[in-house]
Amino acid sequence: MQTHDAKRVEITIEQVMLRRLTDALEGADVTGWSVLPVLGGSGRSGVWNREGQISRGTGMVQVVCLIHPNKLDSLLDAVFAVVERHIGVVNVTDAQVLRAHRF
Amino acid sequence: MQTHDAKRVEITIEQVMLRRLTDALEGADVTGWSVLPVLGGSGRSGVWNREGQISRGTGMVQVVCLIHPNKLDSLLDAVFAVVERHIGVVNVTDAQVLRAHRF
Amino acid sequence: MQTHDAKRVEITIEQVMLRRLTDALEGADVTGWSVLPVLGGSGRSGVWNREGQISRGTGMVQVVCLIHPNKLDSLLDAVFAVVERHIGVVNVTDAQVLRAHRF
Amino acid sequence: MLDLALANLLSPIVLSFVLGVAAALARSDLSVPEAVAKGISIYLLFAIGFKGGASLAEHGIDLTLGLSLLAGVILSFALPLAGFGLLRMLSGMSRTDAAAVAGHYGSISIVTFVAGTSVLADAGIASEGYMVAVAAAMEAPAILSALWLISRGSDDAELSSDLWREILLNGSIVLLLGSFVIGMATGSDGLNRIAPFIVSPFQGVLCLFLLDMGIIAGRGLRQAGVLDRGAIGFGLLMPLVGASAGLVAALIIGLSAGGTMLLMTLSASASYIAVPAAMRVAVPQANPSIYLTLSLAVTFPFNLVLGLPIYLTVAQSLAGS
Amino acid sequence: MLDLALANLLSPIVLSFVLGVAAALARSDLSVPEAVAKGISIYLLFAIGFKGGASLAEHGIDLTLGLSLLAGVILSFALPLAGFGLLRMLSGMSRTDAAAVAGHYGSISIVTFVAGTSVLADAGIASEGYMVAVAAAMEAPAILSALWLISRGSDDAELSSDLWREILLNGSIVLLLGSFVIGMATGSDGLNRIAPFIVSPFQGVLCLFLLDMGIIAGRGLRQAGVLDRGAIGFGLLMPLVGASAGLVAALIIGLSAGGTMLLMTLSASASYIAVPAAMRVAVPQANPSIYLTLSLAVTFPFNLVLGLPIYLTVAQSLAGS
Amino acid sequence: MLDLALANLLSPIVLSFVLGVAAALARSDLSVPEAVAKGISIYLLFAIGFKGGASLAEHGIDLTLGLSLLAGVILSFALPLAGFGLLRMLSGMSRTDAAAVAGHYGSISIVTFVAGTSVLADAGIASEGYMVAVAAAMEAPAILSALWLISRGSDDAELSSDLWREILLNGSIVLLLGSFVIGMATGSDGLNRIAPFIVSPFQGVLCLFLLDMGIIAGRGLRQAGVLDRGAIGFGLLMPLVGASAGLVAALIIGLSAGGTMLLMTLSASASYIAVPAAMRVAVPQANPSIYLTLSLAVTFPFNLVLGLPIYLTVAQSLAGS
Ligand SMILES: Nc1ncnc2c1ncn2[C@@H]1O[C@H](COP(=O)(O)O)[C@@H](O)[C@H]1O
Ligand SMILES: Nc1ncnc2c1ncn2[C@@H]1O[C@H](COP(=O)(O)O)[C@@H](O)[C@H]1O
Ligand SMILES: Nc1ncnc2c1ncn2[C@@H]1O[C@H](COP(=O)(O)O)[C@@H](O)[C@H]1O
Ligand code: NA
Ligand code: NA
Ligand code: NA
Repeated sequence: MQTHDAKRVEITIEQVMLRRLTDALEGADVTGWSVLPVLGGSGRSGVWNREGQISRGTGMVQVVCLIHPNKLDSLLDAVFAVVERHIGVVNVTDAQVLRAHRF
Repeated sequence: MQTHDAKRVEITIEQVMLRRLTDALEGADVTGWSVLPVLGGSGRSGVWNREGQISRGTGMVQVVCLIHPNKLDSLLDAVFAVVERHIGVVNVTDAQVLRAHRF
Repeated sequence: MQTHDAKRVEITIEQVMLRRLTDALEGADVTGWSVLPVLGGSGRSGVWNREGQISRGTGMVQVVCLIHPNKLDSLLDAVFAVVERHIGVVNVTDAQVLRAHRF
Repeated sequence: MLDLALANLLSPIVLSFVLGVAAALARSDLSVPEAVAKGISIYLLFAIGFKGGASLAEHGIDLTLGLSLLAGVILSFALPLAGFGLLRMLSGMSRTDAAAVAGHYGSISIVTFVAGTSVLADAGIASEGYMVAVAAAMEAPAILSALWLISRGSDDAELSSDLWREILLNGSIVLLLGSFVIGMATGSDGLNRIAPFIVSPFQGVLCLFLLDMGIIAGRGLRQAGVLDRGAIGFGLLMPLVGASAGLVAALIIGLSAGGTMLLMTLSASASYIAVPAAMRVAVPQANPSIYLTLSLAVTFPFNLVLGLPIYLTVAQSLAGS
Repeated sequence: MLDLALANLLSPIVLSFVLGVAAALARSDLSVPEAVAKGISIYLLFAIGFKGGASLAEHGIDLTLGLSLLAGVILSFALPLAGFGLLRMLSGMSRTDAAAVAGHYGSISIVTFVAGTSVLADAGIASEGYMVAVAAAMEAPAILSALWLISRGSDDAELSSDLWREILLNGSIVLLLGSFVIGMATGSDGLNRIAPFIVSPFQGVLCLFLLDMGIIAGRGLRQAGVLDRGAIGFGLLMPLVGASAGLVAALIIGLSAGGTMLLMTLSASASYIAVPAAMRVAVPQANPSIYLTLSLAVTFPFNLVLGLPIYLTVAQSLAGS
Repeated sequence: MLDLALANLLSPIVLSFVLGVAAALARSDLSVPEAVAKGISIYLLFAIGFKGGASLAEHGIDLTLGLSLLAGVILSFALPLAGFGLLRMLSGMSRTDAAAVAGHYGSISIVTFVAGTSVLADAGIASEGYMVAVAAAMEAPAILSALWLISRGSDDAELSSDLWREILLNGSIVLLLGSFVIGMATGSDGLNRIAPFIVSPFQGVLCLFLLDMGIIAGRGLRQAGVLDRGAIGFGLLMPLVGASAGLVAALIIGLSAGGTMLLMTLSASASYIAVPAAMRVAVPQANPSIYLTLSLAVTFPFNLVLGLPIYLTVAQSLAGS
């Protein structure tokens, strides 16, 4: 099966910042992404856990974006503007996709 | 620690198509996978969001499959037969696994 | 945007073993990770599905860890000590991260 | 009838729905977790099925039971054909989209039905307990009609035996019919034992459910751009067409006023649980935004706010003794 | 007794369970969200614990309280040994699997207990409020017996202090005992304040819970291939062995008919919350499909449908004044 | 007052909270699923809003309604300034952290308010139905004060129009005010229809919610190391400062004893839903562990266990007829 080069960008970000992130993605002309829930985690700002929480201020989500490699830089610039002052991590891996016209 | 080459295949697919996908995987002799929930996303068919939904027609899930590289082609063929007419995205990354006899 | 080499380690492990795993991670000086829910899956020990479950004995979660490449070996040793006798899969991919000082 | 419409408009149920719509339109982050929404829908299906079965056990099986089921099946088969014709006249959407939409209107919306029973309860009007079974019988036939309409055109629709089983055994039908049978088997004795759970708090739970439905409908309204004017017109007109067909059937069978109102409600309502799922599998090329938005953001609010009091008024003046 | 069995069979609770099993066997997609199932189980534990404590506060502490707790602990320690012997006789499964299974039967299933109290309530029979505490006391000892059985063989089982704490402080025990203490502290006054939540709707909520349990059990039945005939026989016989042991203990202590029935029920039931989790951690080499399937898909249905009326009949004819 | 404090301490509600705290401190795995906790909070907001509105509809709009709203807004604006001063005196935390914390104490905790109404209900004391609206009015102004305090220092805080909308239309406010309006529109008629859902089981549901809050607070206490002694002192002192300010305002306006107690409760309580979310967006450099731990693990338990009976005693002796 024919596959095509792509980048897989995974952004773990505070739930409260999600709308700002997706707005920034749209601003950078990225229109494909998926949001996955995160149950808990640990980082420099300590350990957290979503169980039983009603506060909207706690908790992260993970946004996964598959894009054409030549869009990576503008995407990262857009993402960085949002996460810069906030907690969260961003990683990029090389990937292959089916149906490249979608990205 | 000794690691072994493998492929990590990530399939984002409509929840209604999940059983058909796992049947196809089994048909292609792939017996290891995990299903992760997706909260929402955006693509060519617009933005969606699982919150408050009771409809079984909306929503995607993510299937992650670790396989031996020489099984990749038959897996992709099987997957493609299911997603061909449906919305959804497929990506493959190179990975290393512990305990290779499992894949 | 400047990115830095890192490893993305993804550990699918039984929920009952999660605390033991994160303790082992901390023991190996790894302090950044995120835990994602897994809805169901299939492996050598059969098919499972979290829907409607109240048992704490069933079900897996996925732990994602981004680390500096030179910490990979000690991390894998720590992880292996926990998963050795238990079901679960571990995979590692090469990744690029923003803000490397965090890892 | 104006009185009734106003009373309906000012019921906690309708106002909760309106609150949800308003919150979503104002882009508030108010939302009900998916698991809670599903949990409430399980509660409602169980309660409505059980009460229907218990009422049937108490009042005995009516001669009209079989006729009503038959009428339901026929309506479900036939309404998509009418809907398809109407939609092709009114809107510019593709054959496939039109057929998919039409399928939704032959099938039923269980929440609209529940809201209908609650309007009846408020008005103190009885109805045939087996209308719940009629609701279940009306879910699937419309899907067949839609697929037939689609396969008549150039497009293809896949109806495997697998999908067929999925449709007939979808969770809502199984729960509704199952609890109906349980209610029938345990009768008023069983009902008394669980009435503090399925009877007294029912209306309150329904409020929270309609709050959630309002939020979803409001979110849908924000995407109403996918609908042309003709489609929106269809979403407001088709319920009246359906209700009229249901009325005729009810009069022929000789249902009570309450039963007539419920058959009208079922015929007027559009599915958004069973049919969308079936369409996604069988006709992926049909655009889900169109049928979901029409069914949930146009027709459901119309029925809830205006349709139900209309159907009740008409049923009361034309049916029953 | 046949009457009782039939009445039990036709209770909304048992029928809801049957509906769940049927839906799962027919491969319907009917399912209860995990969060809702967990929420309901929290409700049930809280309600049953609280009511037990409040009843104890009202009726005063009985001389038999201490003896009952002691009996529970002894039964929990001893039953796995009997179970292990029986299982080795009947089935070809490995020592480790057999020991893991046996541990489940020494411990208890709180839903079976809840269903038992609801059968008592229907029959209008009182029971000692502290049986809830006995239930909690019986959860853990069986795990020790199972681990001892395993470590006697070649296999090793790890019982760290960490695991020990996890077992004793697992959520179900803490909630059950905690609400028991709250019920005791606030007495009938406290109970009256929250009775519309924990008393009146209890049976109805239990129906939905058993629907879910039925779905899970039905899914389990579809995998019953992991069990040989002997294992299935064990799953049906062992509850009777446990109930008999519980009966003897109850008669010695002098419990009321209701209390006797509940101690029989506890002894007859098999854990599927606390013990499976402990086994996964301590004995990962034991096959979870075996013990989960036996406990949930064989023994639980047996107890719910046939066991409970049997235990009640026996208890009524042999115990109490 | 000692009597009242003891009665409060032994209420099922407070004991459920204590159980949750104990379970978390003992590292039990007892937990309430997130979806269920959110579902319960939706129920509580809906119920409390609706009942407030219905009570207003019945008793008519009071002259003091407007004054109470005004007082609430002023208190919400002013209390953060007092809190900030106090905190800078008592604790060594940074300006930014101190300002963020202070913002929480100007705003309100709706669960503390709900617990307050339940204490009133137990004591059979009436209160002004519109206090619910005052609660909603007090949510946001404090955020402005906090941001002003921060921007006066070197640090910057971003208050976009977007954030502004988010704060004013956050789910809790919209649901609380929305159901208040629905309650007002449907009056005692509407209330009667859904009372078996929102009135009778209310206290029981509140128990489960406080169990969850206790678990979260207990988890927070385990991380109390982030707080210096001065900060903990602030968390215990500030509620009394707030309550005093609320008392003065209530006496000036002339609220009933019940209303006075509720205004004291609102002023004494610290937000942990709306304000933390706003702070994360606007002031990411402020440490969330500090304000979440103080608000949830120090001030909330203080108010629940000691504060409420104090406020009630004071209100009863100084206010009302
Ligand atoms: N190295 C990492 N790998 C995976 N997830 C991480 C990592 N570091 C941080 N996170 C996630 O991001 C959250 C916030 O991180 P931090 O800003 O470091 O406190 C953590 O609680 C984790 O959920
Ligand atoms: N480029 C992408 N990266 C990640 N997820 C995507 C991407 N494109 C689509 N998706 C996911 O797949 C769903 C359907 O995509 P589409 O078929 O393009 O509408 C979206 O709503 C997303 O959840
Ligand atoms: N090859 C694989 N790819 C992805 N997930 C897997 C794979 N193998 C196992 N898993 C996950 O790990 C669980 C236990 O695997 P196993 O130990 O093989 O039974 C499965 O149920 C899946 O959720
Ligand atoms: Na219809
Ligand atoms: Na037992
Ligand atoms: Na305050």
